[in-house]
Amino acid sequence: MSLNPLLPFLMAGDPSLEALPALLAEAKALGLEAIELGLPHSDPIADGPVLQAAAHRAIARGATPRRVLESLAGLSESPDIILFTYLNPLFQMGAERLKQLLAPTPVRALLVVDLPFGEESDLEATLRTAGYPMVPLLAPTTTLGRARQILLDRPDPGPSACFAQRFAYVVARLGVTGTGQGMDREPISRRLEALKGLTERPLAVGFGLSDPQSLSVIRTMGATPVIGSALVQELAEGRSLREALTPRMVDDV
Amino acid sequence: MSLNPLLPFLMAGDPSLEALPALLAEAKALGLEAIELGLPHSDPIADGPVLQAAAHRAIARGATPRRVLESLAGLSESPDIILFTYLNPLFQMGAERLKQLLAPTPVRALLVVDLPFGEESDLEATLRTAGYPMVPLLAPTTTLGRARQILLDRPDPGPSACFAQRFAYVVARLGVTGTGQGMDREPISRRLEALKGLTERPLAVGFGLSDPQSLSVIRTMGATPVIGSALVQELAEGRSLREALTPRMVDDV
Amino acid sequence: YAPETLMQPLLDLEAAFRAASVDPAFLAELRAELRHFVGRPTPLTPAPRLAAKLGLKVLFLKREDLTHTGAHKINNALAQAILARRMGKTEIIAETGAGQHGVATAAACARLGLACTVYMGVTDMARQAPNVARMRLFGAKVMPVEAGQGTLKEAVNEALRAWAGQCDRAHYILGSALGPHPFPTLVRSFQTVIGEEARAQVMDQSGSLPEVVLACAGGGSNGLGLLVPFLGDGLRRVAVEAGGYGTALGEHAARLDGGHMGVLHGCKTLLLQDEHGHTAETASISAGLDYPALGPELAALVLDGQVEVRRASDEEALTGARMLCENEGILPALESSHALALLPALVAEGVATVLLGLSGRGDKDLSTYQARLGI
Amino acid sequence: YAPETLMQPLLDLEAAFRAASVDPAFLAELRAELRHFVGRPTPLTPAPRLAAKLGLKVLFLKREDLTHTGAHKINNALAQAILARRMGKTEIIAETGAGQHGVATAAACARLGLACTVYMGVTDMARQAPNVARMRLFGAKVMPVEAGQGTLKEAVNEALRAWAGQCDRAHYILGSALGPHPFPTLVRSFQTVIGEEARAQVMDQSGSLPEVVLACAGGGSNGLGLLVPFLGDGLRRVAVEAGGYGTALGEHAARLDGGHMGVLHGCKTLLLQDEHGHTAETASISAGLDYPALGPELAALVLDGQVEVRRASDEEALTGARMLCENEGILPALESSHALALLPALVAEGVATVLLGLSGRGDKDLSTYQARLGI
Repeated sequence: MSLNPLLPFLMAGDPSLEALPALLAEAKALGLEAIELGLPHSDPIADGPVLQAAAHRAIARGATPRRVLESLAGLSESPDIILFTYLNPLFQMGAERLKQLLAPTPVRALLVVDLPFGEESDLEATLRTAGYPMVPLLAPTTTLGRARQILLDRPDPGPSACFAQRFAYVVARLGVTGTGQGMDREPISRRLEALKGLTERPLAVGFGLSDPQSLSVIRTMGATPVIGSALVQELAEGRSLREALTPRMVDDV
Repeated sequence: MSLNPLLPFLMAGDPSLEALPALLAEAKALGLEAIELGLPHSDPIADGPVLQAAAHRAIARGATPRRVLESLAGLSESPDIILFTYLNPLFQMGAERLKQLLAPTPVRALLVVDLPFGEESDLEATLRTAGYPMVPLLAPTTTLGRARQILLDRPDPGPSACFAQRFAYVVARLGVTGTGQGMDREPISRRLEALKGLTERPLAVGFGLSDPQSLSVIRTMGATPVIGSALVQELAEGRSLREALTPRMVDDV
Repeated sequence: YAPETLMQPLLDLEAAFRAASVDPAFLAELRAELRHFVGRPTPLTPAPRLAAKLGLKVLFLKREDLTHTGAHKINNALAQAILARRMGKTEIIAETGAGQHGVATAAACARLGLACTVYMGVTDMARQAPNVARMRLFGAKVMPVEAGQGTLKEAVNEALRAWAGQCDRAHYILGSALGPHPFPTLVRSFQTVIGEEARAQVMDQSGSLPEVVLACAGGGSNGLGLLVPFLGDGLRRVAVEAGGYGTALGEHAARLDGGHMGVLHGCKTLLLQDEHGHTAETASISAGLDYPALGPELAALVLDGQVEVRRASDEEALTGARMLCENEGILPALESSHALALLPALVAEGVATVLLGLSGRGDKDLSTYQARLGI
Repeated sequence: YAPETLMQPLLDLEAAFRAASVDPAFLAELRAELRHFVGRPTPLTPAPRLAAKLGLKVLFLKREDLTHTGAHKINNALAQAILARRMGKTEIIAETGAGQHGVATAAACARLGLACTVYMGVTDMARQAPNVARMRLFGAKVMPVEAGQGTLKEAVNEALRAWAGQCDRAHYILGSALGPHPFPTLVRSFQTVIGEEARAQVMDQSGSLPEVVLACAGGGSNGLGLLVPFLGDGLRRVAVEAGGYGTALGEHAARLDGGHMGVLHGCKTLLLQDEHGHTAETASISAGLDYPALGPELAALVLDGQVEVRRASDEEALTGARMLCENEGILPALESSHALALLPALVAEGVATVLLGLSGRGDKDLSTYQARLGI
C-alpha cells in the first residue's frame, strides 16, 4: 500500500459553490486520491475561527447541505470525497434522502464530527451499507481500549477499498481545527506507533498542521497529513489550489 | 391687654447682617412690639423651602450665631426679639456664653424649634432665670392634656411681662413653615377657643399665614398672626419692611 | 453527540459524578456549602396580595432569587465546582448568557480557589455589563465571543471548543440541563434541591399540594429543578417558554410548538432550526430563556405528557413582573416573569392554587424594565 | 429633640411599639414575614480562604447580603411597616441615602399594601440610579431633595418635614438607629435579630464565641443589630466608621475622633459639626456610612467602653472588598467593606477569631468598584 501524501480539506461554498467542480478537478490533477469536503454548519463546535468563518461565509452565500450535494452530482473529475459534517443536517435530511443525494456524487465516506460511535447506529448502518461508512476519529484523549472499540464499530472494509473508506482520522492535539503553534513530534509518533499495533488501516493525522515541514514529518511517520484551516485561508485570500498544495506534497527535508 | 396686631419673622443675615439694625428700627417704627428673629441653621428641619434658602444664604454670607448676636448688641431701636433657633447652636455655645452674648441685646425670649419641654431642663431653667424663657409651642397634634403640661412647664410670667415672654405659639397646621394654600378657619378657631380655656396668655398663630385677609381673621379670633416665609421672601426680593407689613397690619375686612 | 476529543472527559465526568453521588464526604461538603454559603433552604413565600389580585386562592413563590449571587444557577455551579476539584481539575470553563451562570461559577471558583474563564457573547456582555463586572471582581476571566448573534448559543459553542483544548486540566461547568451526556443529568440532579425543598415547605406551610407547579424554562435547569420532585404527584406541572414578540421562527424561543427534534451542543432534543438543520435565530426579552433548544430531559418529560409547556410573550412577562413588584415587593428576573405571566391563563382555566418558582432576582434586568415599563 | 408637631406622633409610636412588642399576634406576623419573605435566618458563612490569606484562624461572615432586597435594612423597614399598618396608618414616608433603606421600605410597603414616598438627595439619586428604579418598580414615589450636598442628611431633613405635614395618616420609617426617640430604640430592637442569630449560629457551628465581633457603623443600625446581642459576652465588640480620604473635617465620616456631642435630627449624640453647631460636611466612598452622626445608642455604648470604634479609609475598604471577592466569591457592599478593611489591623493585634457582619451586597456599588478598582 502506497502512502497517500496529503489529505486536503475544502469548505464547500467557500470561496463559492460554483468554483467547487474546478477545484476538485484541480485536486484530481494534482494526483490527490481523496479530499475532505466540509459541509457548512451554523454551529461548528469542533472548528476554530478559520473554518467557522468559512462556514458562515458559505452559508451566507446559500451553500445549504442540499445545494452542496447537488453541485457534486455527476462530477467525474474529482478525488474521492470524505464529507466532513455535523450530525444535525444529515439527521434532518434523513437516511433515504441523503442516500439519493449522495448516489451521483464522488462522496465515498462521511466524517461526522459530533457523532461518536454507537449514538445513531441505525442511521450509521444504513449509510455504511449504502457505501458511505463513517470515518473513525481517534483523539488524544481516546484511550487505546476505546480506540479498539471505535475501530471495531467502524470496521475496516479491507485493502481492496479506497483510502477514503478505510482510513482512521487521528486528531493530532487537543482543541479545535486550526493552525497550531508548531507540532509536538514525540507524542504523535508514539500514538501512531501504538495505533499501528491495533490496525492495518491507513492513518491520517490532522488538527494544527500547516507548514510543509510538519506535513513531511507526518509522512515520515507513515501517515497522511491533513491540511485544513491554512488551506481554506489561502484559498479565501485568492491563492490557487496548486500554489497552496504543491510545496506541501513534496518532502525536501 | 391689647392685641398685638402682627408678629413678623425675619431671618438674621438675610438679606444681610449689616441691614439688620435698620430693619429692626423700621419694625419698631411701625409700632411692632415684638419680632421673631431666625438664627440661620444648617439643618432647619421645621422650615419650608423659603426659610431653608434664607438660612443657607445667611450662613454663606457669614451669619454665624455669634455674629448674629453680636450684631444685636446695644440696639435700642428694636422691638423685643424672640430668637427663633434650633437647639444645637445654643447647645454648642453653652448657657454661660449664651447669656453673655444675649445680655446686651433686645432678645427677650427663645423659641427653640426642636427642644420639647423637659428635654434640656437645666439649660432651660438657667436661661429662664436669666430672663430668656422658652416660648411654648402648641401644635395641631398637641393634645389639650399635653398643652396643659407644656404651659405649666414653661410658665406664664404674668401680665406684667412683655408679650415676647408671655405668649404661646400656636402652630396653625401640620407641616413646616411656609405659605400654605389658604387657611382652614374652623379648626383654628376651635383650637384657639380650647386653648383660651387653659391659659390667660396671649396666643400667636403661625405657619402658612401670609395674605392680609388670613392675618385679619386670626386677629378677629383674638390672637396675633405670625408672618414669616412670605415676608422673608418679599424682603429678599427687595421690598421694604414697611411695604411688606403695612397692608398686613390693618383690618379692612 | 460530542466530538471524540470530549468523549473520554465526559465518561470520566460521569464516573466521577456517580462516585460522588454516593460519597458521604462529597454530599456533606455540598450540603454545608449550600446551607452556609448559598443560603439554602430558600424561603417559600406566600403571596396573598398578588393571589387576591389575580383571583387565586393560594400562591406560593419558591425564592431562588434569595440565593447567593441571586439565581438558582449557583446550586449547580457550586456543586460542579466541588466535583471538579475532587477530580483534580484546577481550571474551570463556563459559558453564560444573561451572566447569572457566569457570576455563580465565578463565585464558586473564588470560593474554592479554582481558576475560572467564562465565555460570553459580545451582545450579552454589552447588555449585561454589571454581571461582567461581578465576574471580574471574583477574579474570573471573561472571554468575549463575537460570532453569530453574540448570545448564549455562541458562548456554548466557544466554551465547548475551549474545553476540547484544555480538557486535561479543566472542567467545563455547563449552566443548564443541556449539552452532551452526562451534563443534563448532572445539572438536573444538582437543581432538584429546589423542588425537594419546595415540596416539603408547601406541605409544611399549607398542609397540601397545589393544583399547579409552575416554572419558566430556558435550557431547563430551573424547570427540572422545581418540577421533577413533583413528578409522582397528582398535579399539573407547567413550564413556560419565551414567546418573544411573535410566532414566526426567529421571533421567539418557544421550542415545543416551533421546534422539532435535532442535535445541538451535544444533545438531541426539541430544537428551533431551519429546514437545513441549521440552528435558528431566537428572540426573547429575557436573555436566560433566549436559547434555541429545550434541555433533553425536559423535552422527554414534555413528550411523555408529564410536563405541560406553555408560552408567554415579552409583553406578558413585563406585566407579570410589574404585578409582582407592586403587590408583593419582589422584583423578579425576566425569566421568572414568564412564569408569572401565565397566572391569568391558569386562573381562567379554573386553577386556584399555584406554586411558582422564582428562578432569580430582577436586578440584572433593571435597565430593560426601566426602558420597557417607562419607570 | 423633635418639633412639637411630631411629639404626639412620637409618643403614639412609642406606645404602639411597646404594645406590639408583647403582642403575640404582632410577633408571630413579624416572625413569619422575616422567615418567609425576608429569608431569615441568614447564613453564617465560614470564610476559610480569606482567613488563611489574612492569617486568621477562624472568620465567620453574617450574611445580611442574602436578605430580600440585599441588605439588613429590610429587617427594620418590614417591622416598622407592620407596626404602622397596625397603627392604622395608610401612608409611609422614608428617607434613603444609598437607596437600600428606600428599596427595603418600598418593598415592605408593596408587600403590605401601603402607599410609600421616599425622600432622596439628588446626588444620591444620580449615583444610585438602579435603586431609584427598584423603588419605582415597587410603586413608591421617589422625591428628589435638592438641598445641601444632596445626600442622606438632607433626605432625613426633608422626610422629617414631610412627616410633620402628614403625621395624622403617615408613619415615618426611619432607616437607621437615629432620629428622635423612640426611633433609635425601635430600629435597634428590630435589628438585633442579626446578632441573636449570629450568636446562636457561631456557637452551633464552632462551639465557641470569637474574640472579636465586627461591624461597620453609619447611623448604627447594622452595628447595634450585630453587636448588642454580644454585650454580655467577654469579647471585643468593634464598630468601623468611614475614614474617607483624609483626617480633616469634611474628608471623612468618623464621628468618634472627629465629632463631639450635639443635636441633629432629633437626637443628641456624637456629631461632626463646626464650632457654630452647624452640621459638617462628610465624605465617604460608601453612601451608607456617609452620615455626620453616630446613632445615640451606639454612641452611648462607645462612651461606656462596651464597643470600640475604629475607622477604615476609602482605599482600605476597596482592598477589603477585593480580597473577599477573590477569596470567597462574595461581593460586599462598600459599607461592609469597611469592616473587612479592619481585619489586617486585628490580625496585627494578635486576634485569631472574628465574626464579621456583612450588612449588604455590593451590587449597588458596582460602578464605584469598577471605577476605583479598574475592573
